[in-house]
Amino acid sequence: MATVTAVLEVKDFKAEVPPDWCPGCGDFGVLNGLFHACAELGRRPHEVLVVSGIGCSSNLPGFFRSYGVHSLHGRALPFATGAKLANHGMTVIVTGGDGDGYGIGLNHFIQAMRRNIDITYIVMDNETYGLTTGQVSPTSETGMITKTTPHGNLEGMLNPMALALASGCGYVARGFSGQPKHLQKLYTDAIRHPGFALIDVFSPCVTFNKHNSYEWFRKRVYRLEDSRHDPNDFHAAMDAALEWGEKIPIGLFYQNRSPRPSLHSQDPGLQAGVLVDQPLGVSKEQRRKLVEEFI
Amino acid sequence: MATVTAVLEVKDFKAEVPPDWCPGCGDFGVLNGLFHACAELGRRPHEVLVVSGIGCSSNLPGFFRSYGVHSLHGRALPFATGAKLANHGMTVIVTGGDGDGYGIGLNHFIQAMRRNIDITYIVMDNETYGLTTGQVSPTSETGMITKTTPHGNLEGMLNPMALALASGCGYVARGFSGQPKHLQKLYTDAIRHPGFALIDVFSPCVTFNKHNSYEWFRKRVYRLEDSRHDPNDFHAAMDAALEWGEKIPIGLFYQNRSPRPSLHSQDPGLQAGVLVDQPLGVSKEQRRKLVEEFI
Amino acid sequence: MKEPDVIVGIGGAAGDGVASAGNTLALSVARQGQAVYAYNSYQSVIRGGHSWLRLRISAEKPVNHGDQVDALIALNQDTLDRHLQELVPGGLALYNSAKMQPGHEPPVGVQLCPLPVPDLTPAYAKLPVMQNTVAVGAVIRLMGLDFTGLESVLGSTFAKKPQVVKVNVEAAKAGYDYAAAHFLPLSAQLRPTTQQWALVTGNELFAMGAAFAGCKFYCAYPMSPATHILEWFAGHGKQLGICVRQVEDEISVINMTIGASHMGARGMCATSGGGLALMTEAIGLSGMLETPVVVINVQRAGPSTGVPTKTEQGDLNQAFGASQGDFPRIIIAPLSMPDCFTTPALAFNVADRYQCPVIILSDLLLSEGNETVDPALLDVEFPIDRGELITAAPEDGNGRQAGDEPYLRYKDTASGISPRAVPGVPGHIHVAASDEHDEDGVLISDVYTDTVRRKKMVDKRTRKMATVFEHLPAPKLEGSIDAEVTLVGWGSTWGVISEAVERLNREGISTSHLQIKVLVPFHVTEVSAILGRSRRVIVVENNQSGQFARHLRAETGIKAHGHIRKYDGEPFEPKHIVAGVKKILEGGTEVVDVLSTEAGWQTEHPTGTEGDWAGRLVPAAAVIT
Amino acid sequence: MKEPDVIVGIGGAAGDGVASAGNTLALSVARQGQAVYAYNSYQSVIRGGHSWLRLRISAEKPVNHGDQVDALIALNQDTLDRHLQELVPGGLALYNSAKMQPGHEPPVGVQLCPLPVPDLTPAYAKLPVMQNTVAVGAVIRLMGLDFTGLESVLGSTFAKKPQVVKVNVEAAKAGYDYAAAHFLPLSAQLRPTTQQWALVTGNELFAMGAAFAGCKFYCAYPMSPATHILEWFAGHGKQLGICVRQVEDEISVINMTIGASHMGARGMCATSGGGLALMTEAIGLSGMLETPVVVINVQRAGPSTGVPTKTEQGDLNQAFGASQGDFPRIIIAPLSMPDCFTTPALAFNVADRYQCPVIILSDLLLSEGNETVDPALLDVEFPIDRGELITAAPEDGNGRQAGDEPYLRYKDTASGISPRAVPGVPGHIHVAASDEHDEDGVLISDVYTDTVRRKKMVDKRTRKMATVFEHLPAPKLEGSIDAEVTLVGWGSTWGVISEAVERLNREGISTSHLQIKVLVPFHVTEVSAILGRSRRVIVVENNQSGQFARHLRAETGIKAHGHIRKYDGEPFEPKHIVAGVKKILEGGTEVVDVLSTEAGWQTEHPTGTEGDWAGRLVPAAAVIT
Ligand SMILES: Cc1ncc(C[n+]2csc(CCOP(=O)(O)OP(=O)(O)O)c2C)c(N)n1
Ligand SMILES: Cc1ncc(C[n+]2csc(CCOP(=O)(O)OP(=O)(O)O)c2C)c(N)n1
Ligand code: SF4
Ligand code: SF4
Ligand SMILES: [Mg+2]
Ligand SMILES: [Mg+2]
Repeated sequence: MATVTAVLEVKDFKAEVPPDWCPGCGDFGVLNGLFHACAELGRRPHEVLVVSGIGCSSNLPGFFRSYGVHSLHGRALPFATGAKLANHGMTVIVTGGDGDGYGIGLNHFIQAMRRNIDITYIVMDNETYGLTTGQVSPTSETGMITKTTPHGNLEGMLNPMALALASGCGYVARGFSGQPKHLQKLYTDAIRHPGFALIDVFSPCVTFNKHNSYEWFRKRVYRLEDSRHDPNDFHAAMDAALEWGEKIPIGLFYQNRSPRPSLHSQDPGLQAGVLVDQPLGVSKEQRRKLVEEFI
Repeated sequence: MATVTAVLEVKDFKAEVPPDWCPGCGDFGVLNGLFHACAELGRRPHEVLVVSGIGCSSNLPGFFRSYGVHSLHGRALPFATGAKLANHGMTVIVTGGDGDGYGIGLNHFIQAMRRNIDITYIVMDNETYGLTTGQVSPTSETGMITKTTPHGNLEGMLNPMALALASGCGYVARGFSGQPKHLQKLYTDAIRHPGFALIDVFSPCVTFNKHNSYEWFRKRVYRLEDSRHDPNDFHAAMDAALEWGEKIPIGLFYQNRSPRPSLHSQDPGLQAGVLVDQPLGVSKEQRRKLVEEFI
Repeated sequence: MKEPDVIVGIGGAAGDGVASAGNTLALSVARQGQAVYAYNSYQSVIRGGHSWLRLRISAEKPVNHGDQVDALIALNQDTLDRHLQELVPGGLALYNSAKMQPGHEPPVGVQLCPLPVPDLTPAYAKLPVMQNTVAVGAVIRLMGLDFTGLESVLGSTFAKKPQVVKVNVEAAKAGYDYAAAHFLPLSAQLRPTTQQWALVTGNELFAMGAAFAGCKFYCAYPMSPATHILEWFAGHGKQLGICVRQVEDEISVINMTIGASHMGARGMCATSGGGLALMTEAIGLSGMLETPVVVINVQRAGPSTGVPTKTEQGDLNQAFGASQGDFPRIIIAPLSMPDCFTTPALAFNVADRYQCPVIILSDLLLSEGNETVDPALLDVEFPIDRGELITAAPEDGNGRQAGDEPYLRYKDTASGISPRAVPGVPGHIHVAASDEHDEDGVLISDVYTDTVRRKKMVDKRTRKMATVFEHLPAPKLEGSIDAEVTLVGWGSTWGVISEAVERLNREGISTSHLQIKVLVPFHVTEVSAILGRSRRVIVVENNQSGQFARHLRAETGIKAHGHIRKYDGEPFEPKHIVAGVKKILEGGTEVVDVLSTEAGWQTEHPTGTEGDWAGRLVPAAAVIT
Repeated sequence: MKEPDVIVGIGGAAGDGVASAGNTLALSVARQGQAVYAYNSYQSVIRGGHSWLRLRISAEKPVNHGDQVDALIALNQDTLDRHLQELVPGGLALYNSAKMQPGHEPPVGVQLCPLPVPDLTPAYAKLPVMQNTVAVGAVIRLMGLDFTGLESVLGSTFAKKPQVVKVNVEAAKAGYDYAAAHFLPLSAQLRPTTQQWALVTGNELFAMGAAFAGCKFYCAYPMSPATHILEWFAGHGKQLGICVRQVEDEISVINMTIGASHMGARGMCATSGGGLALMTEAIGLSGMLETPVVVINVQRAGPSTGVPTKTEQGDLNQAFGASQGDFPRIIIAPLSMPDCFTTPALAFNVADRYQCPVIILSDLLLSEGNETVDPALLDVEFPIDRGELITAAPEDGNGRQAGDEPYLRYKDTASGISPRAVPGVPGHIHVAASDEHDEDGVLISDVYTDTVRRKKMVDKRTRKMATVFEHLPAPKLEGSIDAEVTLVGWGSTWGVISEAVERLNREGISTSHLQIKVLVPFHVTEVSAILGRSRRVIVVENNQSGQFARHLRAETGIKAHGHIRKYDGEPFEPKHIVAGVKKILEGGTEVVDVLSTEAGWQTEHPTGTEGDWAGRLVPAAAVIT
């Protein structure tokens, strides 16, 4: 990570195309925090790869000036995993929505944590499917009325924080797009964390989720940093993960003090260095040896 | 569940075709326990549906005399969910392997728990891919040498118990096919539990997993029932879920005292009773009303 | 068309209320016996951009949205600039003169109709959307209709807020009266009728048609342009006793649907191309288990995520090739919105009878388009044919009647169809397996693999389809077999091709029309008999590579003489096809790729590249705002 | 074939050591310059069942496993009962006379060769598998080869256990000597040569060929019959610097592979039909991002889970229809095991050059079959053509050279190919999007949707393929254009058709052969030129519906005169094709569905239905065990 650092500003990360999110959409705050975090970290735009799936939130790479991929709905993490393994010199950030990451993409999310690939995963969690205009999402509250649950959502709310903890994720945090400075801090720490890092961000969909509004969140969220929470305490983190109601914690839930080595640092095939920097093909000598195995 | 009970014996549930598992395979114990549990419960074979995916373990429905489906690799849970919703008068059991359920099928597993569909899910967890002859699985231990990890598995072991707890599963248990009587008890309780129930079963693959042998498990497993574990205590359950090493707990980790209502009992479309018993189509009156909406 | 028709174009940015103005207009004229066909070209954005809705209105049912604009309602300056030049002689442009004015001269014969909205409605100051109501009132007057329809629609729309009704009715009436006093009516004046109309979309009809046909389980994952089917079901599941579920992904969707269907519930699901890709593995499962399933695929512009709000007919190859190996499947492409209503019933019946997957290929045009349909056509009780389905046993014991043959789920019958017992029925226990299996369901993929049983089972499944054409109507040629040109289309292009054929014939180019609804299996005999005699076959389809033309050739050997294709995101208009046919007849071209270049389709792209748009007459900079 | 050949059949239950005996034999004869082609018909079971391995051995390289048995090695009684009757005159049966004896008279001219194994090797009592070693020793003698090859193989196999080597060599030698003393040699005696041979499988060659061609990232989910490719890579990734990962499912597999490829690493993955179904959505992603990816699909008997250990060519439709919408793709089916070695290199080069997905269609026969290949053919440095790839910028700044045009990832070039910069290169920042996008990558699916840019981008992608045939070899007719019959096959059937052609010509039916390797895009001109002149075209393929025949007709309009198909799980043998051609020539039949009915294919099914197996001569009950 961050082998070279340059002096960079927010404008270096602003794409020419302005975001086309609805005015007031929470995703603006998320993007803004990311501009600041990347400027702070000093990675140059061409050394950063932002990968997303499909959704309002997943449009983010188009508004961020770095290499970007707008992949398939739910498949940003596998795409980014392949990308990171191929060029682990890059800073790889994955951005997307709750539907993208916790719905269709949930399997990849859990396995990516298990595999500890060095990716920062930012989920713009608006508790709905924004781009498809407001259906129930895995993080919609039980009982919530949406276009597809007119009698109320019957399913239990998916708990990304608890799942992350249960899956061995070494950096587990939650932010709120109404608090971009706080977000920025979570981002920079997450990107610096050598392994998989999750930041679930409450990012209100002002158009289709009238329930989980800015107001709703503002009334409830409190910062773990302001409480006596110890982010190295797994059990405390699990307790925080289960807290949902009048008070909802944001901030750093958990960070592993001695994190497992990240996948690229361990993969036997990557021991010579960055994959894309290696010569293609096989030496004459190796070739002979390999053919020999069949004789 | 169990509206009518009959006096049934193990032989009522034995299929004509004998299992073709390798001699000594752990799956025999799993099947045996299930014969006994079903006989004990008194559900008649035609009132039981066993659905599996693909794998050695997933061949189980072929050896069990009840309605059965041998579906796609990883897709037994969605198939069974549809089946249960269509006919919730049936007892629905899903059987499969760790690859099937925690690898390719993991997303469905988590969502099924969230949605609390009344299914008993038995995973024959042999920490390997048996049918494809011994590759690494999500529950293979870190460092384990397999055909596809000749230098040792680099990934963190997936923890099904912790994931189940984090996903709101109301009945979370683990068994060992070396202890079929104990298994039987877990099965009957699980089937009686009104909602999703997980039983992860250590079921050694004697042919391709030389590491997690009967011996290996026998040395380590202890029954939670024999310790001071309180299965209504979520935190204790999470602690048990995280225990892995010299001692590994089996038994009932967690059961929700006041479980959430199961999905079929809540679905607005099922309020008239079992779906397949309802008349097809729409009454003349309803038809008129529906067309009216467009005028 | 024999009756006069008016095409009203309503344009504005997202948020300007294009769709709701259009809806009010459509419902209003429908209440005066006018039929409507509407197509909304919109973008995936909540505010801004350019929405362009065209409503074709006539006492005679239009079957496409036409290809000109008679009356323009500009909700913003941009719309006026883009579309004024498109108006035909005799046409007119309505706009709020307090907010905009034309940037250039209108075409000859086009009437400018500035509406001084603030003066006409006191509510405007607070409710700028009143401009829409005024304009709708005005256009209704100019088409020659009276005010009653609009008044009643406004009354029912805001039924719970009498004050809102009042304000709207006043504004509408002001527009209506102002138009009467200040503008010339359109040359085409509509003839009121007493026909009742239901205003529907293809998606709503898919859903309602399926419910009428006994759909009991509907499962989906949101995906444009199929999502509204889910929304209709979600809104009606409770009252109709249908289990409706939104689940984690399309893989889960189809497997749940097959699971429900396996138990005997009629199950359906819908998605678009990307979702269908995820469903393909389970389409093979349905084929192998011989458990019916109905899947609607609403095509949108591809490949990959593509253009989610734009139409295309690009998924035929995918539907045909869905899943590995050989197994019978049925693919049906409804030709019109009313067809969307009846197709699920047909699909369920053949799925049940032939115990196989059925894919319905719709597209954005059909599924999201709006059309009026005679409500009598919707008040139908579909015949339900469940095929050889066993849902109860003679004796409710733990076995079957003494002396019965053991039940074989996959019995090798002469017809290839094996009576299907659903789980729960006593005495019919079996395992349904995705592995190859014998007649009793026992795997023959494992230790019991053998060649003879394997071939027997493949042959059994294949043989099932021998009688399927008894249940699938063959296509019929419209027009003369001796016509100079035969246009061949499939699915949603039926309406637009029909009109092009009418025009070509009027212009002296004798043209006939063959539209294909059943794509797989293919009516080889009937189609070959027709096209084998055709003088010049031209295939019209909404994709780049000519997927249907290839399918036609694969099935019948017939190579079309010409192709008219469109894949720019917008649907065909009759004029495109007329021009395409002429171009092909002129010679030198075999494939005509149609491109819509009107200024209405152009966007102000901040970094975008150039291209050959027809362009606006006045540059954006010169616009008065 | 001009050289004599011997077909050795080794049969037994799973656990009897069929595969390892076969391997020892193959390696041994290969060390004496004999070429081998082996096919193992096995079942998915760890113990029991019936495995039937045939090795065809000759100084001249065989290209299929033949269709008779010259020497039978029965490892259990069941094998002796099943296969004795299949032996041809001059053939012989070897068996451990202490454990089994023939249940019926051998066919005329067949020599029974009982081996008193316990007497020949003192190790037998403890190691019953010694019977295999004795039999291998014996058969080597009877084929006319000396003992050195076998001795050296046993030496290297057990290199670390000298005692085991000793015991095995003694047993083998005892069998060798006993055969010399007691049995007549086979009439076909093999001619030792000095040719070196490598004994390989198609899957190993895919893996090694890909590695040689610069594959740097390999990702897979286990699935028969593709798993061994993963296993080869896993075993060699460390030494070769290849990142090899087994991940959670096939969706993840292909998306990771495309991700790696997107960064500039050559990425490949492999699966079978069900896995390919899950990959289809991302194949469209590769098409839209214009990020190359190479996917191997090893076909097995379908549909659905089907028969995982059996062969078929049933996934052509699926590969062709993979993913929604239109985009360029390439599909290549290697013709032989050596072709498996070179195809990945070809695939990588065209994938890089045309920035599109390439699907390689193999099948179980090719991928899991064993063949000897001249090692010189494997010691190859493949030319690597990465197409227009930008991996470094002139200046390592935060931008490009002053005055440069801004970089456009999807530049609308004349060739349709846009130079591809990989992430990490300064000055070439862009977003690659699965939504439709403009030349600079900015979405035009959203607020910036427009028709002209949309069509431009579709056309750009389509145009790319204009030059692709320069890199994809056209098929060539083997034999005379005037032949009475032209057999057309694709992929793995090349070897078996070749031999059938030879035989038919020998029998006076003049036959030519056209084998198709590049399926998409199709060499329409070349194939039409050839088949347009053919007198009678017969398509041979290993599936039920004739997927290739349909493809051929779709592409060229050519309708074959006859079809020879097989879909019982077992591959074609030359005799099937010879008989099929004759049957078609006799008239009255257009489609010949071949079925293997030898007793070897029959299983003892506990509940199974009857069928027309050729049957065993002696019922199992009468067997002496
Ligand atoms: C395979 C597939 N299924 C469905 C879709 C349609 N789709 C696009 S975005 C989306 C959900 C968006 O929700 P989320 O990820 O929460 O993002 P948001 O728009 O709320 O930011 C869906 C279902 C798709 N693109 N691909
Ligand atoms: C889509 C798909 N991918 C891969 C496979 C191949 N496959 C069959 S079983 C299996 C894994 C079996 O492992 P597990 O579920 O743990 O069952 P076990 O055999 O160990 O009991 C795999 C990968 C398949 N059938 N379908
Ligand atoms: S729909 Fe919701 S999530 Fe999407 S841009 Fe608008 S506010 Fe944001
Ligand atoms: S391979 Fe392993 S899991 Fe499969 S049957 Fe044998 S012992 Fe059991
Ligand atoms: Mg969301
Ligand atoms: Mg397993």
